[in-house]
Amino acid sequence: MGAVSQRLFGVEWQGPVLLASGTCGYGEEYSDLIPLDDLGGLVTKAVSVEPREGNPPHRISETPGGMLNSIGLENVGLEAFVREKLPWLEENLDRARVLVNVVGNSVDEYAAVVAGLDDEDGFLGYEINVSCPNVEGGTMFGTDREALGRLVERLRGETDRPIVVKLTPNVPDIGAYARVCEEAGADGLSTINTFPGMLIDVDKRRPVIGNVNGGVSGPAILPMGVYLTWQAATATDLPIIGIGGIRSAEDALQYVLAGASLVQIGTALFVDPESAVGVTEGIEKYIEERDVGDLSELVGTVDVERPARVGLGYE
Amino acid sequence: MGAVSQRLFGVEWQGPVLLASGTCGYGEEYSDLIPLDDLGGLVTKAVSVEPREGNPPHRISETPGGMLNSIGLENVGLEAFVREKLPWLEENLDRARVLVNVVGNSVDEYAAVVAGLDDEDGFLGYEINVSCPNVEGGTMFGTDREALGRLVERLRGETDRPIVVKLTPNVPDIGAYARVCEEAGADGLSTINTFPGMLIDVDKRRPVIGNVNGGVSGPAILPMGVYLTWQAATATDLPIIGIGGIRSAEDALQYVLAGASLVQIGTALFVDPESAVGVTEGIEKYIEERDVGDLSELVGTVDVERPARVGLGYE
Amino acid sequence: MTATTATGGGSAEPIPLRENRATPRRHWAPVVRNREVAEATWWLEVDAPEIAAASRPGQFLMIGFGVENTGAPFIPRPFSVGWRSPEGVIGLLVRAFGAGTRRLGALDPGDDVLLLGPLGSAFRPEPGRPSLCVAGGVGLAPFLFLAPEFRDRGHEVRLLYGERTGARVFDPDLIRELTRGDVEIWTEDGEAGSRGLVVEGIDLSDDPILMGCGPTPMLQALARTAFEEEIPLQVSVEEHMGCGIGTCQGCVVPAAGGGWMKACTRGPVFEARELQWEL
Amino acid sequence: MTATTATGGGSAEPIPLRENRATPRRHWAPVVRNREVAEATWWLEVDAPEIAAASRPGQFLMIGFGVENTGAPFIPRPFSVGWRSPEGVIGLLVRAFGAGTRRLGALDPGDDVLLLGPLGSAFRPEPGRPSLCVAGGVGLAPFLFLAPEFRDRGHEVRLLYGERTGARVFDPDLIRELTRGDVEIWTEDGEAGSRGLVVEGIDLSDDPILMGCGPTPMLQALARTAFEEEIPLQVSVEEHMGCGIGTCQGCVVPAAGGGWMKACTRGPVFEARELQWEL
Ligand SMILES: Cc1cc2nc3c(=O)[nH]c(=O)nc-3n(C[C@H](O)[C@H](O)[C@H](O)COP(=O)(O)OP(=O)(O)OC[C@H]3O[C@@H](n4cnc5c(N)ncnc54)[C@H](O)[C@@H]3O)c2cc1C
Ligand SMILES: Cc1cc2nc3c(=O)[nH]c(=O)nc-3n(C[C@H](O)[C@H](O)[C@H](O)COP(=O)(O)OP(=O)(O)OC[C@H]3O[C@@H](n4cnc5c(N)ncnc54)[C@H](O)[C@@H]3O)c2cc1C
Ligand SMILES: Cc1cc2nc3c(=O)[nH]c(=O)nc-3n(C[C@H](O)[C@H](O)[C@H](O)COP(=O)(O)O)c2cc1C
Ligand SMILES: Cc1cc2nc3c(=O)[nH]c(=O)nc-3n(C[C@H](O)[C@H](O)[C@H](O)COP(=O)(O)O)c2cc1C
Ligand code: FES
Ligand code: FES
Repeated sequence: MGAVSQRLFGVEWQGPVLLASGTCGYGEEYSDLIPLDDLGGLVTKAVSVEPREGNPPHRISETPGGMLNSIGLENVGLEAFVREKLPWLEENLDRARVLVNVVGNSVDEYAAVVAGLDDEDGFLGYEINVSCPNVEGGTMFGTDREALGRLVERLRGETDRPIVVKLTPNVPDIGAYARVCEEAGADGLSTINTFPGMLIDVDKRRPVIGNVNGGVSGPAILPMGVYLTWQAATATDLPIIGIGGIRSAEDALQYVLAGASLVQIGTALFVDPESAVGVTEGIEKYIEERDVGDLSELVGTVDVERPARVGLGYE
Repeated sequence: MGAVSQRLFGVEWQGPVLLASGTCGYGEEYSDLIPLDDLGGLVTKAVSVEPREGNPPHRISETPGGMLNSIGLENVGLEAFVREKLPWLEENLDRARVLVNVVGNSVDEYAAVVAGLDDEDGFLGYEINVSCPNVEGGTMFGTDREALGRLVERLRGETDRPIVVKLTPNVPDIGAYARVCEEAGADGLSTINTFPGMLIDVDKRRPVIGNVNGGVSGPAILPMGVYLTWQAATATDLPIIGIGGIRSAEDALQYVLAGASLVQIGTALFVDPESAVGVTEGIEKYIEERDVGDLSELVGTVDVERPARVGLGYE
Repeated sequence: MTATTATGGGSAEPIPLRENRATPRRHWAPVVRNREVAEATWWLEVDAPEIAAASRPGQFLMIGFGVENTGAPFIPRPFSVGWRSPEGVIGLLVRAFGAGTRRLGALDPGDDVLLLGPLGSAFRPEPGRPSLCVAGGVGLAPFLFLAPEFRDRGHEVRLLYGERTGARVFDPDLIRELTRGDVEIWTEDGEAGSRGLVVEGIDLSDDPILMGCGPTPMLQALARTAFEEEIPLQVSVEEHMGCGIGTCQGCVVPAAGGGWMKACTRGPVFEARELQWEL
Repeated sequence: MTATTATGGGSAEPIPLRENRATPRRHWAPVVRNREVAEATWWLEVDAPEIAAASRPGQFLMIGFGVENTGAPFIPRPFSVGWRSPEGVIGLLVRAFGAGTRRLGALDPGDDVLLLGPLGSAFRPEPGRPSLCVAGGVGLAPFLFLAPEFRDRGHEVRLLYGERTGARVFDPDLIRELTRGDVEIWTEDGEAGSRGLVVEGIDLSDDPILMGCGPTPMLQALARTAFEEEIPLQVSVEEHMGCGIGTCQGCVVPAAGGGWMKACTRGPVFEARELQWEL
């Protein structure tokens, strides 16, 4: 058990770095490029009860310091996921943990995915993606505290596995949403999903993205993610998975100090698949060089009483 | 009257580009570097009823593709603004329009600034910055629709000058806030202010910014700003000033096509003061080359029924 | 996973579009040479022997600048393998489009780029029939690589290459040198080769199969011809890409039967009949 | 607005910290030369005659890469004018700190940077008293410029320069050439000059005034000395900057009487008594 391992959600995590949902498929492709089973784990592409076709192209485009995507939650659906994707995960990942990202347009749809998966092998628990339109409620689950509470309560009733709720950033007080999840029985939080964004092709005078708008990810959102993670961490006692713009150990450590026990890497994987490995190694080095003991001793230890600036001269 | 001039808020605007609040002081410093009176105008640093000291350093730091700031609304206060700053604006700006950015911790504080300024010369109207903590309500005016409505109504009673409300981006439905402003009598909207963010110095394990968190601006937020502008524009009939990450004519035109009649440039001024001039020239060139007639014919004309992607080959 | 040999001679086996693909490799590679070869168009050579050896005509690379860089291009950009030397140098034909391609054009020898490849499907010759390759603009790139490879395997290749203007035409002598064969050039302004659209040069008298890479209108013209004349057509398509390896689902193109196919793993080379066309 | 002359001789007028400052100019300037002169430290020369002519010792420039660039550094970074040639070349002493300084270190001749300057206040000699300049690390930069300028005006200048290690020391011969005078070097590891902290070299026997630029502990030691011995001390301070011209209020430092002062316009050179010290 190394300095970066932790016990969370009832199991041992050999490292803090997971691959983020939607950026690593169901794991197989990256297994050719990086030693997947040496990582903390991965979160699958969203799984919905029925297969989804997804949105028309362009589905992605670059933005300053990041990217915009609107995949439309294209996925093979619950049944094909169990048949075609889970077996690979079970067979190939021993030490790395798997969370299944779950989506739906209604509480029942979410519950059906969880119920349909719960007896299968090959994964640890669920990451609930609440950045979906709530067909019943007209908003998103992630921006409506009541709907969110109902959703999490219902899922709590369906499973004893860990439930991690992935929060949406475009709310004025993410702490309140974090508390709703905690009270409804969630085991952890993922902060954050992408920011709503849009790009316009000024020559054609049309949106670049086929679905008009999409989600902004990548380094551009790093300071927002760190802040929202800190807010969520100070609002609840739940373990938190920090997400948003991470591409280096230093980025990841900002999330850890803000309150995250684990982190996820998404967009940076596209830029360099090995970034996930580099982040893990960099965190190990940081702990070693500073004689910190282990990673869990760093979680949430940012000293907000004192700013970094001291004195008048060069630092 | 050129192709980029428009009639808005009861007056002629010679061009669509304004300098954003907090990034151009009260105008004087940039007048040495760029022909200020040739621009559309500028928005002053926030003015509060009493002077404000602002926050401890560091007040700013770079983030990927942008910057984080927490100035703490340092300003000279209403009285000194009228005595020391307005006269320069009156004397030196003839054609460029001036909006005074107004802040307060209570409805009364906002109202006092507007009442105290209304009989003075040297400015056209107000930009109401609602990203301030509402001391009475415990939230921010910008994230509490009721408080926002009360604030705008009250200010409407204090002045006949144009009232532009500058909206906060971290809300799930900016359209609803836009409608509240419209119903309460606002004349226009500015979209958007900065996103809450935080950076942590991982060596010192302290926040980089003296005030712990701050606001993220710059190119990093461009796609969010375009999207929120489009949302606000489709929710109301008010003229909109688009803000967020603009550094080129192409960026500005995205806002225009999304529904903004005017735009503001903030962070890019620090990178290159002449960017404001370049954006204006680039918009003129775009209109000329495409034979559009004039700028107002472009406002809000993004065709969201058809995405930019056509065909299978190279574009 | 089987890597193909670098340049084999004479074998006439068919190379299926998507079979026997090599596992992609990710590594930094130094720029060996970079020359502006036509208006806003560069011939960029990078030293990447492993990827070169595993590449097949039609496949592509993702080219990026690593995670420390957050300026454009941040997300890697896809480029067809445009050539390979026996020593493992890969040639890329890059045309300025936006910030990313301009940055590639400004690279100097010794600068490093981060490569991921080879990726995607490859063009496949049909034994006994000539491959009539129709290139528009930088759609020339995959055929510069294809022509000598196919010829070495004993397949006949004819190359048509069109550009809007003469100023944009990639040096015909260099094309002949790289492809070890001839090229027929068309330009819309008539400043180089024949005046007109490249598709006007299509001659079906020797019963060729068609291969195309270029702008949408050109691909559409090819597809109309192929469907009308019932000739096999393989096209290399373009779409914005994120991962290049099939995980992000960002790069989809419409499938003939409805739904979507990933351009990065099922493509970029498709049989025209697999795709949904708007003709 | 009055631009000072480039290098005048012999005049003994005092130069007030904040008077007669030139209006800043914004323009692109080509890199003339860039050399690594010590561990992770470069001497960067840019051709900017107008800014050079208007600069005074202690003033700084904002150096950026323009709005097309969104990679780090996006926001321009402040650097002291480290020297000027009669022809208008400006020398800058740059030490790697983060992404921005590393990027400056990697610049090649012919590359362009966007300059805004000269900015801020300047050091001021006191007629008849030597200026004892105490530099820590790249805090040396303003004094490389100051020493020859003050000497040309007939003021005596003594220069103490400290570094943590010998490997970081900027070539003493080059310092002597640039400053047209001598330098006393201190290093903590004793690998160059005397072993110890630079402040140990302070000798007040000739009734000097003190000028300092360097790390916080060094400035604090200087301030203690100055306050105890009642000697005038001017220090150049550092703070993160946005605009460099006083509009963003980003760069404040604590004022003696409470409240804040902008380092970019009231500073970067302050009389020590204007500032709030934590000693
Ligand atoms: C399989 C394949 C092979 C290709 N081969 C070649 C080749 O050999 N030579 C050549 O010159 N070009 C080739 N291209 C096209 C090349 O990838 C684009 O010209 C390039 O990505 C444009 O990038 P840019 O930064 O210059 O443009 P930008 O200004 O960034 O963008 C220009 C356009 O490209 C879009 N774009 C943004 N991100 C991506 C992305 N990740 N992938 C693709 N487009 C994006 C932008 O949204 C915009 O519409 C190929 C494309 C594909 C899919
Ligand atoms: C008046 C003045 C004169 C200076 N003169 C010199 C000199 O002659 N030679 C020299 O080597 N250094 C000088 N510096 C220091 C130099 O500006 C910093 O080392 C440099 O800004 C660090 O940038 P970076 O990108 O390398 O570091 P980063 O990795 O970007 O950041 C390093 C630190 O700098 C901070 N920073 C971010 N943005 C800014 C900003 N806009 N301004 C300042 N700091 C920022 C970061 O938050 C971080 O704490 C001077 C500073 C000032 C204020
Ligand atoms: C192409 C793409 C697809 C994504 N799909 C999903 C998804 O299916 N479910 C989900 O919860 N998040 C999804 N995300 C969001 C990421 O998991 C992550 O929260 C976000 O990208 C921020 O992290 P990053 O900046 O490291 O990319 C997706 C992101 C990208 C870029
Ligand atoms: C240093 C700084 C100070 C700011 N001060 C104010 C302010 O006083 N009032 C206000 O409404 N907005 C303020 N803003 C926000 C800007 O006006 C603008 O909304 C934001 O920066 C986004 O635009 P940009 O990306 O072009 O900078 C400030 C921004 C910066 C960077
Ligand atoms: S580019 Fe990611 S799936 Fe094709
Ligand atoms: S840097 Fe903007 S006020 Fe000093």
